[in-house]
Amino acid sequence: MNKVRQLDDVIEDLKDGATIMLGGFLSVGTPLKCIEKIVKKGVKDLTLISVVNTYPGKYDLYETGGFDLAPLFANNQVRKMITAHTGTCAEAVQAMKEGKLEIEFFPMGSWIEKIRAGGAGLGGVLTPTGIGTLMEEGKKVLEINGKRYLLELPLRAEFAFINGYRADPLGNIEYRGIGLNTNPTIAMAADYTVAEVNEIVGVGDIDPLRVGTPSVFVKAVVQGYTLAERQDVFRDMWVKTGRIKVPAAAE
Amino acid sequence: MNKVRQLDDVIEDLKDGATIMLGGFLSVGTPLKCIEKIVKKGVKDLTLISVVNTYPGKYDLYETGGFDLAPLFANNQVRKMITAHTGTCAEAVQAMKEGKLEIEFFPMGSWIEKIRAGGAGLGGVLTPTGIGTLMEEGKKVLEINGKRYLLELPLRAEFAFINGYRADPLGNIEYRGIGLNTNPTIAMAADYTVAEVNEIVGVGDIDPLRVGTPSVFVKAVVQGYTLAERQDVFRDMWVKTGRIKVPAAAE
Amino acid sequence: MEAKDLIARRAALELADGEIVNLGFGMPTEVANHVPAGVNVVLQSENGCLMFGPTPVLGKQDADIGNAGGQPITLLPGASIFDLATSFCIIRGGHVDTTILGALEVDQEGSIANWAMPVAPGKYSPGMGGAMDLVTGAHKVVAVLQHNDKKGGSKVLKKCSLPVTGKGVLKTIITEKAVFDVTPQGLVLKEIAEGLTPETLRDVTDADFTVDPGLCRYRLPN
Amino acid sequence: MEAKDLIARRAALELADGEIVNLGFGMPTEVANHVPAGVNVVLQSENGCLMFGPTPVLGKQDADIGNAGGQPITLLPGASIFDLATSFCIIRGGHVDTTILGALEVDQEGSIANWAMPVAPGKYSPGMGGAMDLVTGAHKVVAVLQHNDKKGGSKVLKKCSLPVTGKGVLKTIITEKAVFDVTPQGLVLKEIAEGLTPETLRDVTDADFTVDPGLCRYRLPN
Repeated sequence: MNKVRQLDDVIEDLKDGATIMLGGFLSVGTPLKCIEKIVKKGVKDLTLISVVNTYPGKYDLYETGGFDLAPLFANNQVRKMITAHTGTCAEAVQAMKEGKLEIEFFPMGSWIEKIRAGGAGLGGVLTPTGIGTLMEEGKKVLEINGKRYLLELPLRAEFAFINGYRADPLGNIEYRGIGLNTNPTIAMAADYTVAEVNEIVGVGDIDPLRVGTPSVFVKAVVQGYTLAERQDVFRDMWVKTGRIKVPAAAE
Repeated sequence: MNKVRQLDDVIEDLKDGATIMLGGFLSVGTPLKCIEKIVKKGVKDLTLISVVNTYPGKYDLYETGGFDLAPLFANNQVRKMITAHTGTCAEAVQAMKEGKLEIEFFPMGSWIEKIRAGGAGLGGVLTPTGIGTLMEEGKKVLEINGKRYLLELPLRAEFAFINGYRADPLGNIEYRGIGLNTNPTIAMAADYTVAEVNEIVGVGDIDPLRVGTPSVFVKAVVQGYTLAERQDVFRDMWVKTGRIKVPAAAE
Repeated sequence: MEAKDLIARRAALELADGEIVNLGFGMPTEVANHVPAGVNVVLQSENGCLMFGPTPVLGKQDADIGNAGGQPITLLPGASIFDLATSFCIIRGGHVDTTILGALEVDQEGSIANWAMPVAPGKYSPGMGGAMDLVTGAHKVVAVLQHNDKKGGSKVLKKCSLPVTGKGVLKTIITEKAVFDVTPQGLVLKEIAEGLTPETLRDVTDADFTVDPGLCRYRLPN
Repeated sequence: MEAKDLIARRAALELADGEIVNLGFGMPTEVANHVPAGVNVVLQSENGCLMFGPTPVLGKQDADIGNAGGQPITLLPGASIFDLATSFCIIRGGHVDTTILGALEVDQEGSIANWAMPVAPGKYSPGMGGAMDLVTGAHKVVAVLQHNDKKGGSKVLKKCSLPVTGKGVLKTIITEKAVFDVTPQGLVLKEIAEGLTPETLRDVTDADFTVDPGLCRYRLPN
């Protein structure tokens, strides 16, 4: 079974109104090519599930302008976002104000457990996080041995777009560095999981213990930026957004 | 902070009536040296939490006789076991019959989620597994969107004994092969987690992404069999218990 | 051919190319040896791997590579290793296509009993291992068992007498005498062994069943 | 010295050798630069690592090594990387010793508000990120904030006016004017800045507080 597909073909299947999950955390471990194509296709009314919003800094990577998640909001493609944080995206905050965008917040640890539960076939998890806060609203509270917990229900999506380092054609995914973050959990919780990777290698080239997401969770493998290209993008982005100082002698 | 300790000193702290978790699955990934010392110390009335019982075959590794978990039952050291399967241990089944041993069964997927919840600070998880069976007895059943789930509560222990491949003195643990199994989950869910490893290496010698259990979960690192010694034990054990055929020419 | 061998061979026909498959211990383990050519399935071992291969020859075993029965195994190219929690995310999460499980009893409601034999009042052995999760999560659950016990009693029952592993979870029941589909209307006899008729089968079967219009001879792989 | 700088320096004294520490963004991030010599703490970044080090110099950055603020970071020897689910097992599971969090408001019941500013009726930004889990799971929660807003209003309140991140979760409150312990009996003033007395502090503080018998001058690391 060869799961390698052309990204254009995959995005063709994505329709207005879809619920999608995106792996990554402020662009680290984020499937940038997938997002670029979703932006270019212009699909609307998305429910977007991402742990945080866009990278906090202006950078122009996509030909549409912008970087990371920001263009999805600039283009009004998102109707609802399910996240732990949206403050990095001025476009999203503006859309909230105008009533064009609904944001549903979950504490980060609850957010990831909801998705894990969705992938794991669990009916929900009980968490002490959020007790005594607005998070209690509309949720079941259970008391166990005198301690109160919120019931957080599972979360799934039609599509998950994850980012990895290497993939084989069977769909085994190896991760790299802190790019791991939300990707292995999200990979489990969608009807159709698409893995964007730096490199597609042969079956057997990934050490079984280095497989972070087993093939069973992945439906399509697409070629993303090569590692060298991705390093160039991030170097340029971090320098231009002031995150890495260029030594005076080099300016 | 140097967490490397002598195994004898660690086991000194283990008292009658303790609740302990053991990593591993039918001897693969099992902390054999730790068990040997627990057997020799003869500590009694243990509550033992292990995903399954002993390796299904007679083999004499410990000087006390026996292999894997069997001697703990042969010596009547266990008062209660919390597991998914005990059929491999004739000594345990006999002790059950005689009323000396209580066994609490959980489906394997629920067993591991209970321990994960214990380590993760969750109040419990809802699982469809066991609905319509004896597993419902004494448990809360919740109906969510028309589907029934069992509430499984968290499980923790005073001591966890896990098995790894390599450790650094900070307590970072790298696993090897399918020896992974229950170890990383168990490592999170005890007050005092002891990691038995094949090799103790320097700080920085383990690739950060190869760390299967971060140092934060581990209190003590002890030297187990070296990898070469462990390979010899398993080769001998699998041959003597008939799991690997010795070619006719070699007999 | 022995009953167990017949059953393992017949069960192999339940597997389709590309499926993720979890085989229980005993007879189900044998099924892997009879999968027809051209059908490639991905085998899961619930202790933490996908795509395992045959038992290694002496010298190729590894102390850290064993299956959920404590046996040394090999890993095929494309294999993956994961912890037990992830393994049961695969199972409970609905990512296993087919599981084949041995049974002590099955019944016409599609229930299966395979974990609890009484050893003392209210006490059972051996335990369910991963079976309760498998019957909950796998898309297709196939039970394999000998049709009758040593005294001739039917193990295909109106209602399981032992504690069940799962209620109404079976899709297919395979014995050496027959293959039944489990439907909302009850058991439907799909295949029958040489030398038996639906009538003579009823004599050795406690469960009620109807006969499929397309009833055929017990099939075996070539 | 600027208020923010004072606060970051004072907060560094809250960290003990060997602790697992999670620092929030803004002022708390600065705390790492002021940890006294001989105190070695293990820093967690909640997006998935332990033992990270300083920002890399140009050429040493890596596209896959960033912190929860999107900044490039380095990893120290002994670092570990894990997925977000594991990262919050560490946090919620009680494995973080101390967290230092910026606050919009704190109150005398030990509550902290730092996630929700109204952008429209019933709508808030920026979101709690990992803060609600941190205040739930960390053994010691320290809030850092400027004592007063730009108009001089107290941010150390009788009762938070904004939606809280956690109710009664604070152990210590550090402003540029004072350090309070949160006790079951309310706030206890432990340290006070140069030029202030408990009486003049009350003039700029909405919250009630008692004065510790051992009240001392606002401390800073050497």
